Amino acid sequence: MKKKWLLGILILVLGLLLVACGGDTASDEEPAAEADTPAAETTEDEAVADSAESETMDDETMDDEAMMDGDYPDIEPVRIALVMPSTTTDLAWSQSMYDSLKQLQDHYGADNFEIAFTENMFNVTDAAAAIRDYAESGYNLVIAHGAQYGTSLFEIAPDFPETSFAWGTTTNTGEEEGVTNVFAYEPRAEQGGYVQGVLAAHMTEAGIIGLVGPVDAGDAKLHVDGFTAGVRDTDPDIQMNISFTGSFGDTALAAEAANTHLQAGADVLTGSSQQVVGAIGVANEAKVPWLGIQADQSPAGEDVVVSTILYDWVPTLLEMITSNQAGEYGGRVLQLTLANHGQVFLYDEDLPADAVEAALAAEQGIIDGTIEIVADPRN
Amino acid sequence: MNGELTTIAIILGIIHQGIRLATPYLFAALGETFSQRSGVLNLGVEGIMLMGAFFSFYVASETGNLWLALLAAIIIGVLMGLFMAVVSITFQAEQGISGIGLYLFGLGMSSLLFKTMIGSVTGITGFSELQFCVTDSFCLADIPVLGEIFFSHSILTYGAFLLVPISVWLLKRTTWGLKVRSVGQNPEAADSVGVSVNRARYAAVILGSALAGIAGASLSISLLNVFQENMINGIGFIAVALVYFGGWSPVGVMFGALLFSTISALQLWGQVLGLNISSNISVMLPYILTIVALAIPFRRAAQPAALTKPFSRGEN
Amino acid sequence: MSEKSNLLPSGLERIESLQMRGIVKRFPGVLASDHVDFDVKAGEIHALLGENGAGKSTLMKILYGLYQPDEGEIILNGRPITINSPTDSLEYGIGMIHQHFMLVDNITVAENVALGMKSSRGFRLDLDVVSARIEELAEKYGLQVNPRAIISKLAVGQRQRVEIVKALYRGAALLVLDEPTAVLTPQEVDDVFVIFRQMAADGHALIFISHKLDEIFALTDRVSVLRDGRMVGTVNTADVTKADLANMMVGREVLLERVRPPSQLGDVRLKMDQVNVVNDDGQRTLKDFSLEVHSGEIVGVAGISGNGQRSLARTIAGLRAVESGKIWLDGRDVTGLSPAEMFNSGLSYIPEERMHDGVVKDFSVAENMILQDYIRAPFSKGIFLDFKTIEQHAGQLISDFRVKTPSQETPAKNLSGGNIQKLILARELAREPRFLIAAQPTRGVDIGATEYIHNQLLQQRANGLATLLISEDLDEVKALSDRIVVLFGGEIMGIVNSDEVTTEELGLMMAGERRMEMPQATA
Amino acid sequence: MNRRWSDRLIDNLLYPLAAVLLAFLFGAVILLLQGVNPLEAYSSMVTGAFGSKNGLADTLVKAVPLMLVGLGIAIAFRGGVINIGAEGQLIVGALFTTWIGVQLGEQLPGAIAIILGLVGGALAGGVWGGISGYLKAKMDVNEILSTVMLNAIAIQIAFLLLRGPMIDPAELAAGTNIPHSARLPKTTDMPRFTDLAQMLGITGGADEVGIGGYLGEIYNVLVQPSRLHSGFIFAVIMAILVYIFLWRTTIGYRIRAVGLNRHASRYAGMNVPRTIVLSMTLSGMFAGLAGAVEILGLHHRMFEPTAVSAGYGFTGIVVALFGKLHPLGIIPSSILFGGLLVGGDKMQRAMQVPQVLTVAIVGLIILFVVSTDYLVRRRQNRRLSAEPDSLTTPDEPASPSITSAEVSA
Repeated sequence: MKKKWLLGILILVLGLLLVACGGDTASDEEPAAEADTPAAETTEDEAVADSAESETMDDETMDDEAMMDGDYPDIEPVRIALVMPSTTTDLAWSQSMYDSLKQLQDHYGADNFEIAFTENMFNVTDAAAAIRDYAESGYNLVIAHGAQYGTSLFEIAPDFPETSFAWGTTTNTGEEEGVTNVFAYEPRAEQGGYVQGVLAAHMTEAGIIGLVGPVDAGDAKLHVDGFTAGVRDTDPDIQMNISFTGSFGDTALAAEAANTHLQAGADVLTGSSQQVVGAIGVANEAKVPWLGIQADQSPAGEDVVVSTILYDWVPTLLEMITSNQAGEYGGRVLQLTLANHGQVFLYDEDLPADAVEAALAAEQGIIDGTIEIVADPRN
Repeated sequence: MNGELTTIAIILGIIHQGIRLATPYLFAALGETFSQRSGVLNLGVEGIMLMGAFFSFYVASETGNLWLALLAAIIIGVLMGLFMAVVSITFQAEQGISGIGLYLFGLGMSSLLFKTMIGSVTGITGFSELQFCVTDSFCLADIPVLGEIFFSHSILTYGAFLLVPISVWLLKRTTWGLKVRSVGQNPEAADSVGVSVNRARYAAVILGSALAGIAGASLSISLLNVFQENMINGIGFIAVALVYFGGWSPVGVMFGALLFSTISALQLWGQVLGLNISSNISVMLPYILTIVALAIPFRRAAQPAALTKPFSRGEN
Repeated sequence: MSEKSNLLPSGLERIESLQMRGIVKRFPGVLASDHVDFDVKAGEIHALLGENGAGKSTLMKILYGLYQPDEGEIILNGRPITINSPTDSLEYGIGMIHQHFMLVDNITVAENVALGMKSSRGFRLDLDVVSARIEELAEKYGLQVNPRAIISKLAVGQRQRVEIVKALYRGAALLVLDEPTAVLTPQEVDDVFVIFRQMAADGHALIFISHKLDEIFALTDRVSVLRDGRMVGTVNTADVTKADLANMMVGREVLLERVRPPSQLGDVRLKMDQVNVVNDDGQRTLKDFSLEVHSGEIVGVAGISGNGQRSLARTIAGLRAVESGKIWLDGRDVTGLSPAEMFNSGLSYIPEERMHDGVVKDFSVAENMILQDYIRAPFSKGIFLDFKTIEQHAGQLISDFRVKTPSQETPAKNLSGGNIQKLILARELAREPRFLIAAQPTRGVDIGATEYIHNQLLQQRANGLATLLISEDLDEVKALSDRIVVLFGGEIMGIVNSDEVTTEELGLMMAGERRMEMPQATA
Repeated sequence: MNRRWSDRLIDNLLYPLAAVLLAFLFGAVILLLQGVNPLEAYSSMVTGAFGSKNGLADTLVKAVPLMLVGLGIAIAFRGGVINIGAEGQLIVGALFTTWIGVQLGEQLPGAIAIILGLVGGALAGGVWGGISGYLKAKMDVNEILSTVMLNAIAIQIAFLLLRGPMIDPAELAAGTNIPHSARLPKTTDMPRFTDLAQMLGITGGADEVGIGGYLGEIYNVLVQPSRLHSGFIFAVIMAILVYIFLWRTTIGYRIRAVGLNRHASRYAGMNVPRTIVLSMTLSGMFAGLAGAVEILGLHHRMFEPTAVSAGYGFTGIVVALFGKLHPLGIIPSSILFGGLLVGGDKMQRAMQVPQVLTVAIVGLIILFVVSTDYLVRRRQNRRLSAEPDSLTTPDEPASPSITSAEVSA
């Protein structure tokens, strides 16, 4: 009898848990309908809206964007699969790619532009299975959105010569190994970083800038290199405090790192990777401006995210798609630069005008090639 | 080096941060203390914290009411605790393993719910730092040195530290605490005087889990004000170790929590000050420290004798 | 004894009568209580007598609410009651003092007493109130108890007093005493008997569980005898003799003197010289212990439980370190050897806690038969076990020692206590030891198995085995041993020839009141 | 009394299956709430894991580390210790194997380098597990805690090495510094099934041989190119060896005896602390071996440690429990859970159901499986009551709980 009672409790617990999530989903009915068309869409819209806002600030940027928008080439129907280490909602690396895909889908329509994605493929074995599966299911372009997928990719690609594969951050298309259908892509994060550095140097009054990085590698490293150079070239007296948390996902530690920077006197903060949501939260609390990178991070701190280098993968993706449809399945290295609009700046209206001007000048300088980014060696 | 950053400022910063960071450790570890004192090793704290963090964040972002959010964390903590209790007390499952199961369940469920119910990472306004303003112009937080260290934390941080004497009182001075201590030490003896061993353990595990829920909430609606998948990142496991570290006493646990949080703060400051310590080493440090502490012999005496041992009367 | 008042001195309502009727309790594979009737009245001390396994504890655990009976009823003051848990029994005024103390040892006396009780301050503990009441009770019954002492710091006798105070505090009008004297010295026994008598005089009802006939005669008014789960009968203590009770308990004439044929003493097998042993708590458990055991001789070790017997056996077996002194086996210095080395040197050891130390319960009978020798030929070749030999060996022993088991694959836990003991005996004797320690070889074993084990020990003696027999059963020690070593507080009170010593003399020595030395065995 | 086969079936199969079913039922409700048809989702899971050549191959690929880790966990369990540290042991094993492969792979013939790598991985994992064993045996440190701590330490050590001395020189040259090692020389790749088939002279696919349908898929797994590598055969052989080790050797006998009753083992002259260290070391060795095989057979380089261990240390616990801690039971159990993980990913791709649902389900399976142990024990007791022949004495003093002080004495 006692056991029945306990069994009852067990069922009750499960039931409650279910009700807990079920009830919420139910109450969420209308937005939950987008479970199929994930919620990130709203973020996307905001991002677009946001950029539209900032564009009013600067005609040049607006012109470029506008030109871009009208520049969608005609393409054959295409099916694209994305395998990513993080999630479509990480406010960083993975989300930036996903957002760009969604943008293209919105333009071409779901019938002509099919997207499939797999999240949380931290484990390379699983990712490899997913990549192979997508290729077998006839996707035209399979994007392995992480440097760790390279080894697997070069094993799989030769089995599907008519399918294009892409991976980054890298410049290795596997040519040496005789692979011909792999694109490599690489955001030149130091460019955006440099511009942000210039911006930050103009914004700081205390003369101290705090940077929260994940690990000193890859994209994040380039960003730090560029940022530091930008600050230094603007005002060598400004102190850069850099801390790496040692992981991409340790939100709590990132938040504390931001706190530390604040206590150490920093009045402008920046950082990269999905963990920075914690740090943005701290910035939000302290009302200290935050400079974002990769995806639009304003949802994590509406008021303080004053500028973002948005990774806009649209040009890169279009490049790959058209190339694929022209029968060239890979072998090219594609870079996201300021010049090719792979990196787009979003500026908040409230930013001091001189800072924005200096930043825009830096942008132009990099595009023109008049500014050469020289990274200081860091110990 | 900027001249404004004095040594004192650094030390103050480290202490202030150490106190702040101790909050989740304290809630979770004090909760686990109750559980272990009653003889149940709840290794699922991490999973409960994740669920607590998620639910409080969700409620906060939906209603904007932080107290309701905290309540949500407590409720989900109680439910998870009940689940753990049924499995490990009634069904007498191996506690180390059922805890891992609970952790994975919490990890999976919190991520799943986050994906389906929130979808993207957003910020909320969480519990803000209390200022203790005496007048409009003067707040205790403005007191130099002391104010910065002691009077500028969120209410949950104060709650965590207030929980230390409360825990001592509950364990030492109440009939319930006496029952909890006894069933963890000698359940047969407690049973023989009419104490329901399982009921006392259920209560301790559920209370502990509710506190773990609050610990999760302290991250998502007070310290960080965001939710992210797997955001607890091992704090729950350290909290379990802290109980051993603190010799099963709330005060010991508090010092352990402070030690750990201060090490984290030190590491962050080390980087800011340009001291080149690898973050990997400093992240490792608390774990190594725990193992060393566990190996110190005098602590063993304090271990509840019936820890991890399910109780049955020999019947059935 | 005031018959009029319905109240005890402590203000409790007394239990005029309590009856248990037709109690049946089944356990996996055994009928522990078989339609037992039992009753007790206010003001009496009623003994419950029986061998180990006769069902005494089961019956009392049912009364105390720890077990639920499968059939039967309990009637209190004429009203049928159900007792589902200790809480219920306490409510009815039934208390119990367990054989193993039920005390939480890292908290204070007062906390132990307060545990499970309602506090006068609700949720808050009222230890000061409890302490005052404890002192009051202690004074009333002449018990010396410090409410603030931590249990782990108290001596055994003091812990017993705490148990009594605990029961009184809880208002036990009826008190079950489960072998309360097993761990006490004779003086302590006398002291608690005074307390028990006073309690009875005050109107408490007491149930006294024991298998010590002397104590039953010294203390009780009536005796009920249990055997194999059945009630043999209830008699007035004054109306019977020890022999009567013994017969009731065992079910047939008990041979008080087993025929022990003379045997040939051989050379010295075991020699211990000035051995001192300290246990984990830092207490000295053996003091200057010296002894020689010869081939063809059984030396018995007598003493009240906890006086160094366990330490003696474990020290010889290498399980406990020797602090000073030397041990020789067959003339070879074996001091400080590991258990494995001792087994290799010709030692066999029947441990006192058979389920705990003697067998691996989940191993099959065959696997248990090679517990020490699995690593040696013929049971292993290289690192591999030789199953053919192991099976043959097990089969041989099962038939030789009449171990009742469905098969040799059966897990040991499915065997009865007696058969497990036979299994251990078989294993130990089949090793052809030079020297055997037999610790409590017949404790909790039925009469048939006891007899079998005794005969085996005597036969091995005739074959020249040197045996150290450790037993709390004086009759057994006297019947089997050639010489008897009496231990008290880890010290030898004397080594006597068993045929020349009386039980009274042994008793005095066991109580530490007398030393005797008789000539060593003559070869 | 020999338990009847039907009882065994119920105890060993029915209860665990019921536990799994219950967990999936929970998952089904969640799926329903998300508007996904659970039948469709689960069928995509099953076909994804077992329906095709690639699915099958991936399932078996995943079964390899699960099987090896599960074997290690079973050994620890049999020895009376609980190893929650397989994650860390696997990482340490993978690290050391990588180091061996990168350093010596060029100089040595492939086969020897592979063997060295396997041995090295096992040794490293063994040392990592042995630490916990030693701490438990000599210092009475709870092994559950120390293994959890050592997991975290192993992850940090891996990062430290992968960002420092073991980083791929190409990464340094490119300035991207991604923390992964250089690729091991190709000669150290454990042969894939298709390579083995070619060695045996079998080249044709199922179509050519004329095997159709599902059997054809199975045939193709064996001969056609896939990621399935010889580590699977290795793991199965290991399972058989562990079975022989535990039940046919003296050391196995000792480990089981100590695991079941430390007191009796000590009484019988066994060195209990040493056996505990041994059980934990062996357990760690198998986790380390899993790491080694993952590197040599699959990844061919070391990268993010948690991506290499991928939760196998935890899932391995379920695998071991589900296999009833029996080496031969662990073979099907690991394939089943390999399929669950692969199918879970497939379900994500097919139905866009977050893959984390699988994590939650695995957690529930653990909770339910450990709970059924109690029901099994109760059933067995009840059966005993019904069999009056097998007598036990109820008045036997309850055996005091094992105090570790006595173990270390």
